[in-house]
Amino acid sequence: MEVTAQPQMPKVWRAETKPHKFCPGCGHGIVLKALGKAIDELNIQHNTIFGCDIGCSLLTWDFFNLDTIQTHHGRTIPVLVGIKRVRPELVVVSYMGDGGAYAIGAQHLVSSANRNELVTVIVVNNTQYAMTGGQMAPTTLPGQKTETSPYGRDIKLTGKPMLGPELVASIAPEGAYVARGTVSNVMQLKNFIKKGLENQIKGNGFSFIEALSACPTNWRTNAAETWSFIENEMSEYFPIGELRTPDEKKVGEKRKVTSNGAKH
Amino acid sequence: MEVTAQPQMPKVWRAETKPHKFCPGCGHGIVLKALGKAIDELNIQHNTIFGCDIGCSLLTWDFFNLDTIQTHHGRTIPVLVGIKRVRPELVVVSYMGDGGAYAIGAQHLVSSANRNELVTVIVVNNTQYAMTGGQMAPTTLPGQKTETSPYGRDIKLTGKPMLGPELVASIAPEGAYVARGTVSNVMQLKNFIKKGLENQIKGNGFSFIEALSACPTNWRTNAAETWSFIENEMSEYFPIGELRTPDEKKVGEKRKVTSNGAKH
Amino acid sequence: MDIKPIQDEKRAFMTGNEVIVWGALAAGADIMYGYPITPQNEIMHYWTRLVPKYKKDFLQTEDEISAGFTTVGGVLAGKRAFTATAGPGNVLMQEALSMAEMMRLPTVVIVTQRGGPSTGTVIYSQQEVNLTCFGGNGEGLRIVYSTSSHQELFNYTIKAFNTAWKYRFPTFVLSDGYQSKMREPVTIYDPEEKGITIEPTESLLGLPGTPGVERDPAHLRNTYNLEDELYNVVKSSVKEYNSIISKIVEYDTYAVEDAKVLIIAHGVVSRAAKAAISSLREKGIKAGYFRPITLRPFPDEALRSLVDNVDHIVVAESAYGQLENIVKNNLYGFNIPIIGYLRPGMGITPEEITDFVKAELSL
Amino acid sequence: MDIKPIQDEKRAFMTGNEVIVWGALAAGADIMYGYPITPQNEIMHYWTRLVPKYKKDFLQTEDEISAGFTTVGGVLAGKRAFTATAGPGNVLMQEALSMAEMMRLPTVVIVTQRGGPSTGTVIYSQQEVNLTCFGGNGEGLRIVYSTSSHQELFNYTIKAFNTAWKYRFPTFVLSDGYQSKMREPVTIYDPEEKGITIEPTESLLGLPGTPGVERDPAHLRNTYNLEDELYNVVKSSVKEYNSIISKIVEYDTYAVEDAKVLIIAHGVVSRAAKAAISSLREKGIKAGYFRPITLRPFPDEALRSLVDNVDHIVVAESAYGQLENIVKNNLYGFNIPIIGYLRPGMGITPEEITDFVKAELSL
Amino acid sequence: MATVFKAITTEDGKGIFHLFPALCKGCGLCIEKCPVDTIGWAKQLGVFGTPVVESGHGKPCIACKKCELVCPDSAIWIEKKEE
Amino acid sequence: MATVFKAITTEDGKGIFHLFPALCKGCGLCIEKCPVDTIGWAKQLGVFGTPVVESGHGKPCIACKKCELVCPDSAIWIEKKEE
Amino acid sequence: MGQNIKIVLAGEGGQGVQSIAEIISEAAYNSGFQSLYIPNFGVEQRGGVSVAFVQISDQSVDAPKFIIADIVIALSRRAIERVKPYIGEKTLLVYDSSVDDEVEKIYGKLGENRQLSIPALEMAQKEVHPRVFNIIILGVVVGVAELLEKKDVEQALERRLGHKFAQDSSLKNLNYRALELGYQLGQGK
Amino acid sequence: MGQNIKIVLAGEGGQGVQSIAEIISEAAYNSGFQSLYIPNFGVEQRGGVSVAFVQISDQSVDAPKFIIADIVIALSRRAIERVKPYIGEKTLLVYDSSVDDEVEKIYGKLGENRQLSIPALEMAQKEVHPRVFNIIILGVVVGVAELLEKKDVEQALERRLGHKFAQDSSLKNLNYRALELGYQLGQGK
Ligand SMILES: Cc1ncc(C[n+]2csc(CCOP(=O)(O)OP(=O)(O)O)c2C)c(N)n1
Ligand SMILES: Cc1ncc(C[n+]2csc(CCOP(=O)(O)OP(=O)(O)O)c2C)c(N)n1
Ligand code: SF4
Ligand code: SF4
Ligand code: SF4
Ligand code: SF4
Ligand code: SF4
Ligand code: SF4
Ligand SMILES: [Mg+2]
Ligand SMILES: [Mg+2]
Repeated sequence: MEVTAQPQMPKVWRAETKPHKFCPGCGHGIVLKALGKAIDELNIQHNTIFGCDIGCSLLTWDFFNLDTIQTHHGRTIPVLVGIKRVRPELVVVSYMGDGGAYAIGAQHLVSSANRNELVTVIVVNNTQYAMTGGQMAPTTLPGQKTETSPYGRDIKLTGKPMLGPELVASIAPEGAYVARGTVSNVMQLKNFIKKGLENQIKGNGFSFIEALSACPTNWRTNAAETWSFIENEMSEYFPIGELRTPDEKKVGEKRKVTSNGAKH
Repeated sequence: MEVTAQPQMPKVWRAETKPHKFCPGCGHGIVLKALGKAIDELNIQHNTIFGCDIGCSLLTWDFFNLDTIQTHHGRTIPVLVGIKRVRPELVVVSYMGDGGAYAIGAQHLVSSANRNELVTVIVVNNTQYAMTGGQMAPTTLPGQKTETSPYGRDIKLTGKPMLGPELVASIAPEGAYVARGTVSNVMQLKNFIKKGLENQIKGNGFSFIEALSACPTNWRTNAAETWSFIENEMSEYFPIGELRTPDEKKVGEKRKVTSNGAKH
Repeated sequence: MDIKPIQDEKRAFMTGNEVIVWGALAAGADIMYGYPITPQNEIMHYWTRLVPKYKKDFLQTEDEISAGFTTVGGVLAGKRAFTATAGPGNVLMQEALSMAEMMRLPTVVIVTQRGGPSTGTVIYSQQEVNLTCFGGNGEGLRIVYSTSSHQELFNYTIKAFNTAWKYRFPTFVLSDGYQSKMREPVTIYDPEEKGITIEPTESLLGLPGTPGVERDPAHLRNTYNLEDELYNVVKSSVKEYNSIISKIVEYDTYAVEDAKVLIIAHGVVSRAAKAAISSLREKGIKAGYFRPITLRPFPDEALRSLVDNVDHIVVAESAYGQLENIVKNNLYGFNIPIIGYLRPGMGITPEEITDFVKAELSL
Repeated sequence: MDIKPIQDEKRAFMTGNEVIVWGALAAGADIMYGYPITPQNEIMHYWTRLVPKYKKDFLQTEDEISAGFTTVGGVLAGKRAFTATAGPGNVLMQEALSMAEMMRLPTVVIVTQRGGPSTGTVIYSQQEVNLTCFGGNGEGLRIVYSTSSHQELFNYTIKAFNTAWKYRFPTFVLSDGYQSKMREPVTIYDPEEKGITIEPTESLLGLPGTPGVERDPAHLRNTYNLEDELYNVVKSSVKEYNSIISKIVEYDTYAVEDAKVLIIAHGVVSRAAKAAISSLREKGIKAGYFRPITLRPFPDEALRSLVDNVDHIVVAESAYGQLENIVKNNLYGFNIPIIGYLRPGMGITPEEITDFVKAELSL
Repeated sequence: MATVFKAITTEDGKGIFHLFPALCKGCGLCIEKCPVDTIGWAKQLGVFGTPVVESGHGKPCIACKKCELVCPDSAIWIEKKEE
Repeated sequence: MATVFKAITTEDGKGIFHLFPALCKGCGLCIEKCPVDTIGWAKQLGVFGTPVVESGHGKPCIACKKCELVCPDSAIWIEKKEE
Repeated sequence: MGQNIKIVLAGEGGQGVQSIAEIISEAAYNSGFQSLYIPNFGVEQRGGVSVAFVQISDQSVDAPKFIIADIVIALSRRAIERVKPYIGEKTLLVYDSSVDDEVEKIYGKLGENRQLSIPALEMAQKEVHPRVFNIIILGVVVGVAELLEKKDVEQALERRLGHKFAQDSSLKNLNYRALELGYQLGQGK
Repeated sequence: MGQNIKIVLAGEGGQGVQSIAEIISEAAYNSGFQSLYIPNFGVEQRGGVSVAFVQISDQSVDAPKFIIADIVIALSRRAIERVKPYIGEKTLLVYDSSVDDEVEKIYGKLGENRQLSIPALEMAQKEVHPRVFNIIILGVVVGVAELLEKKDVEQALERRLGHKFAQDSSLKNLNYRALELGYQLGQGK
């Protein structure tokens, strides 16, 4: 057969399962492209384990040519921590939504960051619980209408949008990598993810990347509105950039306690 | 009967259940004294609800002349949030251990802080799971020996001690109050707790006080060693002071999104 | 209640999730605490839309653990609080519900069953019977109503609040994804107009008067130091539970008088079972039908009293034997053959039951 | 395994929690994931002390949810991973175990039952039978060994790993606080010297070869889109489960040949039950004893085959009828009166059983 | 290669615009991102029965590949014309 | 007042040292905190059968109330002597 | 057909299948029938075929879903395959003429009483407006099912779209024409 | 007493009740008996009375806990009350003479074979050292129970404390003396 023009999917994408299961214009596809490119560039297809959460991320269960485990809602981090602890030669990627990471799975996020677990966590922030039909998430913007904030998110009653990377940066120890990218800047996002993977491979520490993403279905936006919401509304609230790189020192790092005045 | 010299317990302490159930020299007693004094000074015995966690804090279930609910391990915050949401006239105090707050209940801590719930959370940091016999907690110091870190906490494998107030401060919105006190400075601790209660009463926002405490039983320390561990080892790692007061502004506070480019 | 949500009797065509919301409003519910999960989501959606109008409250929590424990908080504070969940959310909620069971808190939980185990499907099943009736580390001192139609969803949502506050056991409306998502006719009404008294709530905390001064403080706990302390608490709950069974059990029967084949089903499957009776009878098979409405406590006496002349029992359920085991348990002592038409996570039609019965009984 | 933890047969006097650790070491366990809870704590304490010596791993997680899911991770990665929990921790762990049940992951969990419901007591009970056998939103496709002595704790901890990896259902050793905390003699040994082959583990993820290039990727999921997809998965698991029951069930009997009164008990209570037999026989009561060692699957055939001449069945348990219900279920069709000596959260002595039997049967 | 996609290829400016209808879901994200507005709706329907896109609707393509990059479905390949 | 505790009262320096044996668990925290080291172990046993404390072992009490403040069991009351 | 009818509608996400089902079932309810409507739903819904189940009866409706339908309406290429399980010996398959070839491929010839190809897409584009494609289909179903009075359907339509009609009266016209066109196509088949 | 004995030991946290129980049960195990030891435990342990249950038998031990004990040793005032449930018709209650009045108050006179007041606390203070109070009690139990050979107990003592004896040989002496003193007190009672 003559080789004709073919889509330039990242090599690690599994062509057999494309078109993927996401809605038209879904940001997940763009984040997964950035992740795919990063994996291609690092040449780690043979030893990467991909874990996806419940949420629209579950639709990636057969997305990659990677050994993949689709876990429970909010539980992708512990599953991958469990794997990494016994198979340190593997590169583990936890791919989750903002609801999974910042609400139901927040204890795992906080604890794995604090323990500096060698996992790379990618959180797709679409300001909603998308899979379940668009409820308010910790990341929903002030005033934003969702199915459970039908009159707009009232920050007096429900608080302000959760700043995930800022939270992680506040506790992650030396060696951690923390960044926030956006589907509006795919190459930058890819670079953040790549650094987050390298950070794990080098054994430095916890790696965390939030990606501002799009959910046109639940936002009920057309393409122009979608881009505008991400680039104007979201990016203003959620600042883009690197929050922690492994070379920085961190406050609160104190000397090792040699005598703990306890035990004998 | 002639009125003889009587112990100067805070008025809100319930004398009938004293001596309390804590070990000799337990820091809980000191924190509860600070809390008791703060309640006395604010004159809120009639409308304060006290919630205690599982952990040695459960031993307070009949400690105060306050309506008290002893909850599950890590779940005191949601129970009190549930109460406060429907009875805003009550002052609710969530009294928990470091394990309950920073490990099993971390999602509740993070989420209630983020939602700026009107609760006052007091976390007794004794660097251990005390009730269960002295296992490693998120707060255990580097090198410290516990029942599950018998050769000393290895920070390479288990991370560094969790900085709870710093975590809360990183996400709590405007109006929050965050401080760390110590049983070594009872009056300061009382003041922090009092401010945390006032902050709730004023309706400003989430209030969080960590108290560095003592667990001589599991530390296996005598009185001198106990004080030394708190004042030298712990205080060095966990800085004492106020981290957030309600008047400060906070980064990341952005304008309300008026048009979300979404819904109609 | 400032404004009565339902003034007159009203016929409507709506989804089950919407019906549940109207039921909760009719029962005077004050607040819903919840976490999104299919197929219960629209309960939250409808509820949040009506919250300002009827001066109700809503809190979206960080997970089902929190939804369970905030509900406990609302109940402790004396409010008619409820939550709704399904599948893995129901699994997580058992922690709070075991506390409610121990402390006799009148929690109301709507369960819209979905496929299991694990995340399973978001669609439908009857696989949460064990979990809802006996979940947690306890003895299952709970009250579970299994509904089969929108009318029942409405009626039993109201009843659940009343039962909970009257008897102080965790109370559940066990529904499923089909009932949640389908539309069918229903008549909603103001219960008081139908002579249904709404049980008053009661604060367990935050009572009037300064504790220790004007009254004793409420010191509520679920942890005991000695085996005997716990034993006495559990024993007295068991005793009370057993004493109210006869007041609580409900069931439905059809064509049982002369039945030789008894089909037992609960929830939405019972509709198919009931429908199968006619076609079986048309074919000369004397079939009858029994449906437990309360799965816990189970209407054992009612069932036992009508099987004497039955030759065959067929249990049909969208689960692998969860109802069948309960039936066996409650029919211990009989030896009528019981066969199960067990379809975990699958809907069941009248035709399937009819065919199954004919094939199995070689009739 | 670099160093064999147990070289020769060794008699020892130790606590049950210590025995469990030696059992896990003997079975070649690689890693324990766990969260503190009484009465399982010392399993972690002993394990962490031995970790460096035997080149094992340990991770203390942030809660039991995480302990369950990290264990799942370890198993997926092909390691002999295990965890231990109790009471409310067991409740929380059901979420991960429902995933293990769906995905057929050979997880091993040690349950040291404590008083329930809720936080209850930290001491002892047999109230986690329902939870362990049927917990989660599924059908309870699990294997549960209930032990009664330190020797069994050792033997069945080893067996649990083998059963799990051979049949790929979540496998539990159901113990209790008494067994955890008491000291009694035990003989520990290297299973291979006793001719017990240790089942090999297998990686489900992270296999050799580049996925999609040299081999198909492993795409593991627990969520299905259509009812039929799920139904087929559950059906095939059920089928496989049913087909291995006869290979798995275990039980113990004593003096059953001519027994008129059959005492059924499991776990540590069965010791008291067995002891009661002699004193009942001394008093002329022909008592016998049956003990299911596997509570799930239940040795129903064994039990059914020996009750034909029995006049009375007594179920003794430190719970309110959890075993009794299982027994009734499995004896459906018989009509021998069953009476329960039900003591939730309380220890049971031989004397109590003897007295109860005498009183109940007016003998 | 097991899976093969058919392209609709149009040339415009500096770029050869390959569009794979079996992948294009017609979301329009690419249209908005094209700096020269050359992308527009085509007659052909894509995988979801909605119109796919094509180049040639605005100024000539400058082969910046922005469209290719943002397409969530990898439905576009921009081949630079040999110069 | 329903609950009444008996005190052992000793005078020392500026303070009257009331010690409630039914509350004192003998932890020694007060001893370490006394700036004048006047607190020491007494013969009397407390609630757990361990020795309670008393003043008069060091320099005179300055009535700073530190001991009272840190006692986790509120077993000490320092009454300032009228001057 | 009798007073008891089971309908399956299937199509792509944008084709408005669920709205049609809702309107029909509500119309039936308004005219005094027992009626039950349930959509399919699952996690992979976005990309999947949308399916609606409607039952109308003069007696109570037994089970929310059913297997063999009386009428199956399949509106897209993928829907043709997807509805296979619901087609029994006597089922009438209604489909848009644009997918005649797909029907042929999958089912061969079903026989005259069992299949009905309608040029709804073309008609919508040419005679009314692509937007009201689903209303044509609605009309077809009403025509085929012969159970509901057109006026009841119109009433249900008003209830759902009335607020839009109020804003733009031409819309009302468009919808009513589409309904009528569909009705003509379906009636007597 | 026979070859089957049930012992309850109760005292304050610091009195070493659990250590005595451990040593006795291990000694019994070493001498070829079946033996079982279990402590009580609960959430309010710190301030509560510490209770140990020991069973020694030449047959297998049936249940970890029991109700009626053969011998109850109560070492503190609060322990006297706490052990009430374990005292049956034939139980021997052993207690320190310092709490004679408490025993009198709660149990009145139990009868000569049923109570044994021992001046262990005083003896420890005067004749050996307060630290070895529990070893005196250990001796008493061994003497009373008449089941174990002293040498087996000494062996168990060595296993537990041998490393301390090695550091300070006077300690060994002290312990052995305490054991002997207790044994004398208990023997034949
Ligand atoms: C324990 C549990 N609770 C709730 C759910 C239901 N659920 C499935 S997906 C989801 C929302 C996911 O939102 P997010 O993590 O933000 O991912 P998104 O869909 O937005 O990509 C929820 C709540 C579940 N599957 N399990
Ligand atoms: C779900 C659950 N998991 C575990 C436990 C066991 N548990 C009881 S207390 C406790 C430790 C408490 O430690 P911390 O919160 O630091 O309080 P402390 O005892 O140190 O004051 C644990 C793990 C429990 N009761 N429930
Ligand atoms: S619902 Fe939103 S997040 Fe989910 S696939 Fe569709 S567009 Fe993407
Ligand atoms: S164990 Fe520690 S924290 Fe608990 S009561 Fe004793 S000293 Fe206090
Ligand atoms: S971005 Fe991709 S899927 Fe979307 S319209 Fe353009 S080519 Fe099609
Ligand atoms: S390559 Fe650049 S200029 Fe060309 S079509 Fe794409 S976005 Fe437009
Ligand atoms: S009041 Fe001050 S000086 Fe006096 S005893 Fe107390 S601590 Fe010492
Ligand atoms: S601090 Fe209190 S309890 Fe401790 S020794 Fe001093 S007086 Fe006694
Ligand atoms: Mg999201
Ligand atoms: Mg602690």
